[in-house]
Amino acid sequence: MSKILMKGAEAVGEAAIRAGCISYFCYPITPQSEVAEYLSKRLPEVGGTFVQAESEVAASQMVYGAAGAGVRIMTTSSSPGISLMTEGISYIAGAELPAVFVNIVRGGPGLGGILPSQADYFQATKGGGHGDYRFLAIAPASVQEMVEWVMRAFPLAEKYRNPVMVVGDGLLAQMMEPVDFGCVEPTPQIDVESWATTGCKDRPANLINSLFLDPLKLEEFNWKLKAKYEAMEAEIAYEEYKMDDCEMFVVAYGTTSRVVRTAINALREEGYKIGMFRPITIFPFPQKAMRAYGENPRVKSVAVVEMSNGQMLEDVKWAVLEKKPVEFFARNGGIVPNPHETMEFLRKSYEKHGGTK
Amino acid sequence: MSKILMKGAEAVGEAAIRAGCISYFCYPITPQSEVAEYLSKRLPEVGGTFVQAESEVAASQMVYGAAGAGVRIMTTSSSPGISLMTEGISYIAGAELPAVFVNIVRGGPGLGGILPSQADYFQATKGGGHGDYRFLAIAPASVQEMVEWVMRAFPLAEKYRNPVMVVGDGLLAQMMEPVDFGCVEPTPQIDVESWATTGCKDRPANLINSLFLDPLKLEEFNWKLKAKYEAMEAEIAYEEYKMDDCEMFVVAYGTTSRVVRTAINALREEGYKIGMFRPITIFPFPQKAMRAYGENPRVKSVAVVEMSNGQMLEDVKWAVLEKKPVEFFARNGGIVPNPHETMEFLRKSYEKHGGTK
Amino acid sequence: MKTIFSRPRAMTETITHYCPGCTHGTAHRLVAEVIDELGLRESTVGVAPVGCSVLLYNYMDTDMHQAAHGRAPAVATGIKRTRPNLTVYTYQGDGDLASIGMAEIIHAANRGEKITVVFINNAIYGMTGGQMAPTTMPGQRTTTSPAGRDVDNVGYPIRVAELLSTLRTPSYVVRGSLHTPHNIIEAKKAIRQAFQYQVDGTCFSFVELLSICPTNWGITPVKSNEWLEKNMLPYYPLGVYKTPEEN
Amino acid sequence: MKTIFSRPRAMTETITHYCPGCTHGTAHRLVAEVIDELGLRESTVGVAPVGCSVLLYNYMDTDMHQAAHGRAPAVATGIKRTRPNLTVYTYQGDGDLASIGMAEIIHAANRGEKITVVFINNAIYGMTGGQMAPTTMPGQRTTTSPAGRDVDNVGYPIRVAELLSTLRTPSYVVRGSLHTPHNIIEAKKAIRQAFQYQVDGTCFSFVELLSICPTNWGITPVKSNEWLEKNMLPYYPLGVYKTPEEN
Amino acid sequence: MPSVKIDKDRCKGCEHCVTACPRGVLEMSKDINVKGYFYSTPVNPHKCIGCTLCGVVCPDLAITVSVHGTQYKYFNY
Amino acid sequence: MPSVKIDKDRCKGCEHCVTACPRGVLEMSKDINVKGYFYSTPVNPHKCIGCTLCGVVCPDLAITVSVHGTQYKYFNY
Amino acid sequence: MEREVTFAGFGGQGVMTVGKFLAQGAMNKGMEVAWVPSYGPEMRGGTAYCTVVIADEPVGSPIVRNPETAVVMNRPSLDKFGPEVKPGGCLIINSSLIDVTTDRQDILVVTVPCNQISMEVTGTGRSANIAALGAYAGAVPVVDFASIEDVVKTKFAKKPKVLEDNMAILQKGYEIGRSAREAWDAGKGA
Amino acid sequence: MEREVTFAGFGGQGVMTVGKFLAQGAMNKGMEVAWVPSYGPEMRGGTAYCTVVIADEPVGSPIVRNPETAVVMNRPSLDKFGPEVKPGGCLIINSSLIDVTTDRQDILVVTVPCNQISMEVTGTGRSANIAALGAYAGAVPVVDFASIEDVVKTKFAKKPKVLEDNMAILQKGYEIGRSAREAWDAGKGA
Ligand SMILES: Cc1ncc(C[n+]2csc(CCOP(=O)(O)OP(=O)(O)O)c2C)c(N)n1
Ligand SMILES: Cc1ncc(C[n+]2csc(CCOP(=O)(O)OP(=O)(O)O)c2C)c(N)n1
Ligand code: SF4
Ligand code: SF4
Ligand code: SF4
Ligand code: SF4
Ligand code: SF4
Ligand code: SF4
Ligand SMILES: [Mg+2]
Ligand SMILES: [Mg+2]
Repeated sequence: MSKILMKGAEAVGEAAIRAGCISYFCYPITPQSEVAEYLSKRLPEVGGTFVQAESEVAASQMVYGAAGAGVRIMTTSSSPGISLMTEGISYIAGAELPAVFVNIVRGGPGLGGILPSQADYFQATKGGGHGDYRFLAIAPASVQEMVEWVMRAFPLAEKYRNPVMVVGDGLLAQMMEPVDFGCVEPTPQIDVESWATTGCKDRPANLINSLFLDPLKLEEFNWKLKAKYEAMEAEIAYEEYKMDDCEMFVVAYGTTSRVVRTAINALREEGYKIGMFRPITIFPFPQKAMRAYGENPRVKSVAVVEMSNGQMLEDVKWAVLEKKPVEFFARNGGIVPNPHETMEFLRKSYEKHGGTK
Repeated sequence: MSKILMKGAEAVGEAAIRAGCISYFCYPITPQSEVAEYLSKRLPEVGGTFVQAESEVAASQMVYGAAGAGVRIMTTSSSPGISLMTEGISYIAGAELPAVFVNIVRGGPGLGGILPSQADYFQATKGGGHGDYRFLAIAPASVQEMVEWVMRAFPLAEKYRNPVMVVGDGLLAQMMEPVDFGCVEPTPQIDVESWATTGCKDRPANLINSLFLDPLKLEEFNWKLKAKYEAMEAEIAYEEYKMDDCEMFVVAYGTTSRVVRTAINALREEGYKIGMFRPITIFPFPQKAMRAYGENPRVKSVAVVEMSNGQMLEDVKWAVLEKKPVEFFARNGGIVPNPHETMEFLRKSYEKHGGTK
Repeated sequence: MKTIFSRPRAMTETITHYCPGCTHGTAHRLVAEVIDELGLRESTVGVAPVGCSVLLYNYMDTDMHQAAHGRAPAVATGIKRTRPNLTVYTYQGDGDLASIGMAEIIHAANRGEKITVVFINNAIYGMTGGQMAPTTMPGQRTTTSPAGRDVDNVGYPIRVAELLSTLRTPSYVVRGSLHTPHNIIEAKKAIRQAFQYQVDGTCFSFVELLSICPTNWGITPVKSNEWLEKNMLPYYPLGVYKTPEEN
Repeated sequence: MKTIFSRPRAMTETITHYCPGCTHGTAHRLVAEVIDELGLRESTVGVAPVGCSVLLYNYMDTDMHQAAHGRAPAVATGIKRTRPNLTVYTYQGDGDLASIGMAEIIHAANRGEKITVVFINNAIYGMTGGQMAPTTMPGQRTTTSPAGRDVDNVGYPIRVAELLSTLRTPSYVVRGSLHTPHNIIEAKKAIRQAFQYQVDGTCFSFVELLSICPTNWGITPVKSNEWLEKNMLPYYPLGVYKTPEEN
Repeated sequence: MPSVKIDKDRCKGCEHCVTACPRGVLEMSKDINVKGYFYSTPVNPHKCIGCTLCGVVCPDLAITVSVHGTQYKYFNY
Repeated sequence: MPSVKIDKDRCKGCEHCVTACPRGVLEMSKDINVKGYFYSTPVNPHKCIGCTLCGVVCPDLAITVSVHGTQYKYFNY
Repeated sequence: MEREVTFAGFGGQGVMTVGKFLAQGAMNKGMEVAWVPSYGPEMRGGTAYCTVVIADEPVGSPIVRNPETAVVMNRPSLDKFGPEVKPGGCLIINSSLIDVTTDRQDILVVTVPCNQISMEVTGTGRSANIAALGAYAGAVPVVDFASIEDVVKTKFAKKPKVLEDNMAILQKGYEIGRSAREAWDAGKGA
Repeated sequence: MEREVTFAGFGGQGVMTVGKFLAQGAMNKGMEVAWVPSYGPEMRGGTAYCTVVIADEPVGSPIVRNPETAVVMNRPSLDKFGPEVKPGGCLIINSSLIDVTTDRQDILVVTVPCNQISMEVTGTGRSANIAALGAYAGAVPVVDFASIEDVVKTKFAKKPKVLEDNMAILQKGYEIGRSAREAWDAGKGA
């Protein structure tokens, strides 16, 4: 397969189509309106459905309807828009429907800014909306990975009959990189006839619903959900980068992991034994694997680099049970840390905790 | 002060008035519409403002406007309604405005049910909306405490210029208990002239805003917020119940803490040395104090009782660094655990980890 | 013996949870009868709102989708756009449709979604215990307008049929009532016409039905019919407000 | 030397971020002039939307409140209801007001909030780069209607002034335009009347202003004026749609 | 000959049918049904003309109308 | 006598004023200003009748109109 | 000390109200109380019930699986709550609407023709709930009867006729309850 | 190997486009690339820029504080990016619109009258960006010039006249860049 140079946002749109999702509901918001712009042109070409909704609230409910009708469906938005979708996402989880959400995170809170950020980590990993629901939250780090994970998100959503969220940021959505759409095999859609609203011909009527009048039934349903969310641990994905001999490891995901990688490469030349543990699924969080590294006596310290006030930081602290000091470096509000300042931070942290060279 | 027998939801309304909040915007939702019903009658009597908004989205934005105008303001809702307010709450936090939110949590996800639940713990403590914001989240356990914390919530919101959320559930809102409104002294409102939209007579114009064009400014603002949220640790509140000699302690908040208290009382008579650590502020979480108990060699195990799939459980595990086994018991979907089953769970957990009698 | 009136096929036998006399049940039956008559039971998806009729799905023997409060038109859009061969209708109360769901109903109508909306206007929030709705009558007492709806403070009731009929996009907009046999018969005709337009792919169709809520109005069902006639009818005139042919 | 035309007091000196010729600047000035003329600068709160005019607060020398996308009328309600002595207005684009904010504008109007709404209809989402708005003209190309707005698929443009004027609650609803000096002069009169109604405590007031977006329309400012006249004016007739006296 | 049948345990006693019947066929019983409602019952069954208006107004699907022989259709419904 | 003044660095070169002026007073300069725009400039200042229409259409507060002596008011604005 | 009573019936029978009266009476006597309603979907047309917990220290769990007493005003309530009464407890049955009883021997069963009592005094069954409250006060003397009487007096202070009727109904219920309790205690004593 | 170039100018000068052309050219030669635009509020009326990172292994951080090369098309861009060029790097200045230069001695400075070149060929300044791209390709030969030519050919394949003009402009820029590089290298060699 030959590579195409493509903007992240457009690649997300194309990836959905390649994955067999030819329906898309959205509301424009920077820095990802290009997904909508791209699909408004492309979907009619493939006989698909493009609707610009009146709001993110409505877009999420259109997704709810389409997911209930058993078609592959995606919406994309950015931080404030995702907040408006939280009720809808809770309903979709509560009705056990597959749907793909993409959040291109921007600086917050409130109107904030439109530049890259990772400040929606809590929202993506702890729910955002009401009730006991969770979803696979996946954080790619390049346009290529974004394509791959969007394509994988559909079968994953169907496997668990649950929303899946791909979490990016303005950098990943706005930059162009070469992409190869061929490297993920599209999967056929699961059979939906047993539960979707396709018309009750030759079968009993189906119902899409999240209401339970009987609290015992709702409780039972919640235990079922819990088991499902625990089963999602099978999907835990992470990358280990130069972890073999590291005396300090950095935890970073998405865009910051690229910066950390560059920094580590440079620091390795200076003799610093630093590795990177990059969560790819940020929910479920790769707690077990990370804990093992945290318990490794060779490792003297842990560092977290994030574009937020320290959200993943909490998961890391829990994961390593604070058995090693956890240092933290962040840029926020739309600023991507640059390799220089990252290196400086890493050097300091490394030396502070007695790393050898 | 003599006591009045009052329904929790109505007591919340009266508490707001006693605290000097005579403006209220809302949208009805079970199990807390009685706050609105009560205030629609009471507020006109005290010259206040009652508006039933078209939705929770609008209600939260009316709160945003009123808070910006520098008046004491409250809204109340329940789970799905709070999800619809997350964008608004993020804006209010981003504009640094004081406002009081009450969430009477019901079973979820989706439409779920209307019976008591604690499944919005994550939403209340990790944000819900987008961006790096946090707020004081307070979980009273009786109608009296609900009154007290609603009254204290206003000065706290003003102290930090930040939303404060009081988290209850259908039981606390629907039950009647004796209340004494006199036990919290109303505080005068802070001076708002320097920032509120009161008309720019004899002063430069004020601006309520959360947009930052310059990412460096937004970053600086985020650091400021971070410092503020850290300062809120001064407000950490929790109750220790029979912790002095305990070999196991139970962590429970709100309604479940009442059940646990009853269970402990009964078990103490059977010789079980069980105590309860009850977080009153669920954000900030009383991590330090709990950790100290977790490290106490006398304590052999920890138990968590929650009406959710284990949300606070995660905070507890982190708090005690899993140094002691953490047992978990929950009812969900609207069911309040009864003392019998709670006792059974506690007995088992206690014995499993070698508690002495 | 030939049965000339009985339960329509598109309904289940389940006894509804509605209060005695509540015309939600009547409206359900009319919709089901139309679905039967047009032969649509096996290709219909009903979208239930949040409101007293939230359990509509228990009573209809068709595929059903329960929506979030106010968002049924968006949910229906999601279904109809992705499965255009289905017949999709929403069934919504006045709090649901005219308050929280105002943006969704206007935009679904304006986009010309080929769906049918059955709108039950009972001038109150039934399910949550009788709070004021956008459609509550001037002076009407509700739990959140204890002194009666004060139009100087909260404005006049919203007339949704009139509002939607001003949109330029072709549609079928009609208002009927459920308080007398005659009106019920007329209402059914309107519902049938509405579904027919959808089946023909013509346009968005909207049927508002004036309805009673004896429980929250605090009077008997029979008195409720009278109250509706006296108070609601003059403010909410019945009739066809818009047809797609007009355009 | 006497100055007969210059910057109004209620505006700051800050140079706007608008594209050359964008009539947002003109509308700002008209509002500021009216505020000056009615002596309201020190008792006014402006509510800025999300849209190109999000930075309105930098240009107005009055207290300002930046609202969430589409929710300015709710924010204004919160301010006005709790501080009724202030003059509160919102300034909103067509994406903001007519798409995501549809429920809020209808309900604020219907409750009869004593606020003023200045509505800039430029038939497009300016700020986010030219996506289709509910007000986009039939056939108009935008970044999300690359083949031109297809009314069969997404419906006709929404005429907000007409829509609001059908509500029963008394209000002042008018549509003007900013594409010629004459129209600008008329627009200002309308804005003044709107504020006057608010100051008098009479009613909700709403001024729609047809406006240009040369950048996203892809033509020069002068050509944009012509395009507006030719394409928008016939569909969006100017005039007073409703006055409180009518009722 | 038309005949009206009321499923007494579905009836909620709203009296819509009693009011609707043009022939005074129906009245409310003095007994209550399983749900505790006074239910509607045909007290003058012979008067029934099979117009089905009682069924049309019944919100609870409690009414069935049947006929022997041909039946005049009173309205298009 | 009326006189029109254009703050060239506020001007964004939209030409609204040029089109609006009934007297052909204004034209676009051949130079650019600090922001890189060709700005409007009074090429026939003596023709100005002080109608202020240029100011009315200018979105950027770039125009000031002044007079010596009395000035006929062309419209209520 | 912690005593619980559940009042149950169908919506409109006023079980919530008498529960509140009892709670108020107990509170006025300086006791700790909690009144917990059933709420939820079953409200519409279905059964309604409330539980009153009376204690001498702050009420812990207000969620009671086995109340000491149940007052059942209709048949579904008897079916639901009859079996749940704590052994040694008390079950008060509105015999006007419930034509069966329980076969439980381990509790005091009081049958009270509540609607009939109300009917006799007022001509309608509307105050049946007050009769039930009276019966409870007689059979399970947790709260001073005078204190309950005071509550009723306060609540109906503005309607003298209604007050008078209700006081009479309350009294009648009370008598039935008290004599049942006395007989039971005597029986046990025997 | 990792090489970075920032193209900067005001909106409409086509700096984004030539950045893409370069990235495409590099990709076609099998190199790893990332094209990163500025986006955000400054877009409206303000300056725009993009950075292209070209490397032989996957691009790590695409956020570059000090690019190897900056191509500045207007004065504000010179002010912003001139000082940031890495020592030893290269700065390409559109002398048609920028009448000053830099005093940095540690970098190769190439002044190219981009608008003028475009004007000479097409009669408008619209293809000034192509001249700048050519100059970059000449002065900083990271990507084969032929590969860049190919991209331009593909992009304008449907408009022969435009293609022809652009190829000429590209060539002129390239010449200027190349001879500047040669002179600089010679100077260093000396
Ligand atoms: C987001 C959200 N807000 C509020 C509610 C609570 N709620 C449920 S139904 C309802 C109003 C129902 O009134 P209406 O739509 O008129 O239906 P009716 O019951 O009268 O038929 C409300 C406010 C909810 N479930 N979800
Ligand atoms: C909740 C939310 N959704 C979407 C956006 C993105 N957004 C910003 S402005 C805008 C539309 C602006 O268009 P309009 O209101 O017509 O104003 P104009 O720029 O044309 O003046 C959108 C969709 C946002 N900021 N917040
Ligand atoms: S509350 Fe009103 S709308 Fe709801 S079921 Fe009862 S009568 Fe019908
Ligand atoms: S994009 Fe359009 S609306 Fe926005 S400033 Fe430019 S011309 Fe004005
Ligand atoms: S069918 Fe007609 S006549 Fe017969 S009982 Fe019914 S309403 Fe009366
Ligand atoms: S209309 Fe139906 S429910 Fe009502 S009384 Fe008659 S049979 Fe019973
Ligand atoms: S004041 Fe009138 S005549 Fe003078 S320049 Fe301006 S528009 Fe022309
Ligand atoms: S109208 Fe104003 S900005 Fe436009 S050209 Fe004239 S002076 Fe310049
Ligand atoms: Mg209703
Ligand atoms: Mg616009």
